[in-house]
Amino acid sequence: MDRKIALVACFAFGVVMFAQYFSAHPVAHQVNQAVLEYWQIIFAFALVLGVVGFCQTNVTQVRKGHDRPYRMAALAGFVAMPLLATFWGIKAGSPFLWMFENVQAPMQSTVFALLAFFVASASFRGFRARSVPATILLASALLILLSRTWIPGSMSNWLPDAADWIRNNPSMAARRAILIGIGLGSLTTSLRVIVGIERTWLGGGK
Amino acid sequence: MRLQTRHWVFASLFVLIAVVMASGIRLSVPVSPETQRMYDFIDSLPAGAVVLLSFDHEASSLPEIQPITRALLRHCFEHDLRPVGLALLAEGTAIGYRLMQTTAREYGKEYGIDYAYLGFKPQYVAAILSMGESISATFPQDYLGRPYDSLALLHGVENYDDVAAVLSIADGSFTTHWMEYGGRYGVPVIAGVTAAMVTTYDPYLASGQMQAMVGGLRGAAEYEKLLGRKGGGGARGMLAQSAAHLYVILLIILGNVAYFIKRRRSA
Amino acid sequence: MEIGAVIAGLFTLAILTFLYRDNPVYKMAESLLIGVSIGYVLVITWSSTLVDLLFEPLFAQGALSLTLPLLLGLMMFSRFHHRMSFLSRIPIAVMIGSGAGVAIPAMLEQRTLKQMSATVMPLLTTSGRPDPAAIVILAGVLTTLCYFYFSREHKGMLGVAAKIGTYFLMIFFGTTFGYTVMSRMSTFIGRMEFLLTDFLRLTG
Amino acid sequence: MTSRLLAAVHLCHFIAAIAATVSDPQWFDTARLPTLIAALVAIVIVIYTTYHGSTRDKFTVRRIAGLEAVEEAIGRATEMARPLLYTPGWGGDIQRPTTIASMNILSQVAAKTAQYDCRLVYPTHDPVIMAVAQEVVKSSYLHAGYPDRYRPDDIAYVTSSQFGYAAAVDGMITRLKPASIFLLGTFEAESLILAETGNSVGAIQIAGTDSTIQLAFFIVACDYTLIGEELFAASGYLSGDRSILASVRAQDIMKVIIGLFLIVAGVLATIGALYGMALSGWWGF
Repeated sequence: MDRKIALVACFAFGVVMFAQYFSAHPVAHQVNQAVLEYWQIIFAFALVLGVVGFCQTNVTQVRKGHDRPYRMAALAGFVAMPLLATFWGIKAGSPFLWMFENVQAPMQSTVFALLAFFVASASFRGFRARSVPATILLASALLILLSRTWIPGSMSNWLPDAADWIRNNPSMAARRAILIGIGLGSLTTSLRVIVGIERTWLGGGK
Repeated sequence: MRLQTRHWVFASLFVLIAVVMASGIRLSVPVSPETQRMYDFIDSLPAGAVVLLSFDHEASSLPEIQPITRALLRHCFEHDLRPVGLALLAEGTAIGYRLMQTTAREYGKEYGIDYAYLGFKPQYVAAILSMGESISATFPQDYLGRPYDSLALLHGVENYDDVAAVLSIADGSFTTHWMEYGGRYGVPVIAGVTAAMVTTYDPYLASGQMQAMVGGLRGAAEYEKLLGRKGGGGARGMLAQSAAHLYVILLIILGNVAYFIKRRRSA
Repeated sequence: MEIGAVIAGLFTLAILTFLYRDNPVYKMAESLLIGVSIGYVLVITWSSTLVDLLFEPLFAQGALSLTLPLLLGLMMFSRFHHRMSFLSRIPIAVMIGSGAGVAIPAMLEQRTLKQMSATVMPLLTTSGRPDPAAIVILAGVLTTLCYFYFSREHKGMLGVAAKIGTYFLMIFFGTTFGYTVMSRMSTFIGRMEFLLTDFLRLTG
Repeated sequence: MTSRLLAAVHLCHFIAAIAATVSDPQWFDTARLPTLIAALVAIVIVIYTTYHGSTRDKFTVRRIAGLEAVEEAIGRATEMARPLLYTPGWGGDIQRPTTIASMNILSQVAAKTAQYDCRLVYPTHDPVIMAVAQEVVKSSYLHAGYPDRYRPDDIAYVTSSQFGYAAAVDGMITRLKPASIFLLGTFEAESLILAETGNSVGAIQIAGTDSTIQLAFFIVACDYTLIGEELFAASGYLSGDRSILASVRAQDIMKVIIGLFLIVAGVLATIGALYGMALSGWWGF
């Protein structure tokens, strides 16, 4: 029974949102706006769910003595932010934003910067001219890199042109076909979801 | 732990970049047609037009995003456009506000009259679609907590019809959402993106779904050149960038040499 | 030196130690990052969604229509109770169903139709000469679509076309890789600039 | 059978709703007509392949390399007594069709890990995805006959921040040393961090995404990669579910139509340009 209610809700909201796309009527727009707000609100409640799970896991681990200092650091960071926000607000210049700018942001930037190293190791390890396709992959990557490298002299004129041509023609064609394919895959998946053929998300069961 | 090949790969990259950057040499770059197209597009907008500036990135890509945004904002202010900022990713919020504030100060622009900042809205698809219906309903208040209607430049700005363009500053695929979901309202989309995202957006640029794009540190350096400015973040990193490219090329070649030697030995 | 820059610098270095191996310093930084970032998202979502979109209009302005999303949201909490947890399927159904409804026309129009029409170009120039770019694009799109044809094994004509499609895909992956290397290096260079200029004050 | 009938009734309602919208000129935005027609054509094709008996039953999917490795990856984790890590990436939310496709594959993988008693770890950045994944995995374990092997704590929300998530999953990979890693869903820049770290612990990695630029990294760094649409076909391939296979078939039919469209329009555009005839324009959407 509960599955049926969920399936009906899924179907009804699916049809409404599909139909409103094709309408310019103010009511359609209002419906659209309302449903989109529902998403945001439901997400916010779900976030509480996720956060409670996070706290439970960490508190349990602290009690058991697993990785205690690390678990406590995670909990401390988590508790600090809402506290700072409650007492001093979240506008420019607040301690909350200071934490964001000097603790969270630099660490995230650095995790991101790790990518440079991983790009280097992946280039060393993964780019082998094993087969024709692999060689094509390698050649086009090398061409693009060279074309965007500062090289004095005549090379610097035709290389970027060749690279741009590759990028704007064969490369773009492949991406276009990937996009078309993904569009079709998304379309049929969504359709199956709306009419209730696809119900894995409900926890399986036919 | 024994040092592995990848540790050497990592260490060499670190040393190389540190040395090149410490040398302090700056390179000048030729302007690509793409960057020129963005410059011309912004130049073609009438003075006073409102441009929505969406900070669709996280704090992590700041090194690349900041020079691009600075250059584009400078052009907007020089040209008397009125940028209105917002963020679709929570982390872009504070960064966007600070970038707009500091750049506006350079030109003596005033908050609420020459520029404004609406703040962050989660659930990006919802936010984009919802602004197509009503921006004031989506953002009843600006970032600083003032009512939408109290800001002079937002008077008469109801939805995308009253906006000259959406400039999406992105380090990921968020600009796609602007085109895919904002596209239905017919608002022109332009973008400042990290170099990694350039090929992703090429088809959109070619199909006209996106009007113009500036990509990467290199794009920023070119834009700075068009604005006649020196010493922005763009030009500074160009030599290090080239060195890094040559390093990766070298790694690919070395990797292949090692591979073929090994294959010959085993054969 | 500004305290913020020192702290930011130390955390930057702590994360970089991961390149050598997993270690207590990285683990500590990682844990703190996870905690702080959850706290940040929670605060921002609270203020920009729950307060702005729900509590303010519902309780302060009496927008009763918002009781429905409030109920839907509260249903998510039924997951805390084993026997009531089926209720959480309803808000999830609303999100998945409406998401699918939005996705069908949006994906179809923007990903498929727009990309199709952009591919249609005259294959010859006005002087009657073949236009290499237009031909390459058409051939690329068609052969790559052949690669994505699942109903038949890739043999015979289809096999040849799909193989050419693979080559186009590889060109795309190579190009993308090249551009992404640029981007990733820029990020690292930016981080180095911070370390050298703001943290260590070696360059100016 | 009942569910199929019910689905058919749903479909009829769906089409009736569309017809009602279109019939009222006030309500219909004519600029959207081409998209509506295309959507209707697509819907009809899906209905045909789903409900037309012989089309449905005869159809098989071509070999997809990455998918043949799924069983091997799970077996390897079991043999080595190490966990299996599955993540849908940072880029998606539950409304995204890719996430749904990934859930489908997750349910297949979970059924096998339940059977082999192999630990399945699923970190995610989205609390709604977490809730759905818990349902999916729980029911897979239940259907496989091992409800007691299900560990809800392993299907966890880590954080919504992109690189917070990347750091957390990286930490998990280095500490748990999973034998196999599945990266299936929508990924952004975190893709290579995860794939390279996975490689450094010697995991066998199966990736698949609709994020085109991340594909380049997965191709270079992972053992098997599902490219774009292959991810959508994968769930049908793994489960052998007729209804999913039918929609894969529908996608193929649409691809043939698109191919023909491109060729015909291309020829007409060429003739139009050469002889200055007004043949062009009708293909602009």
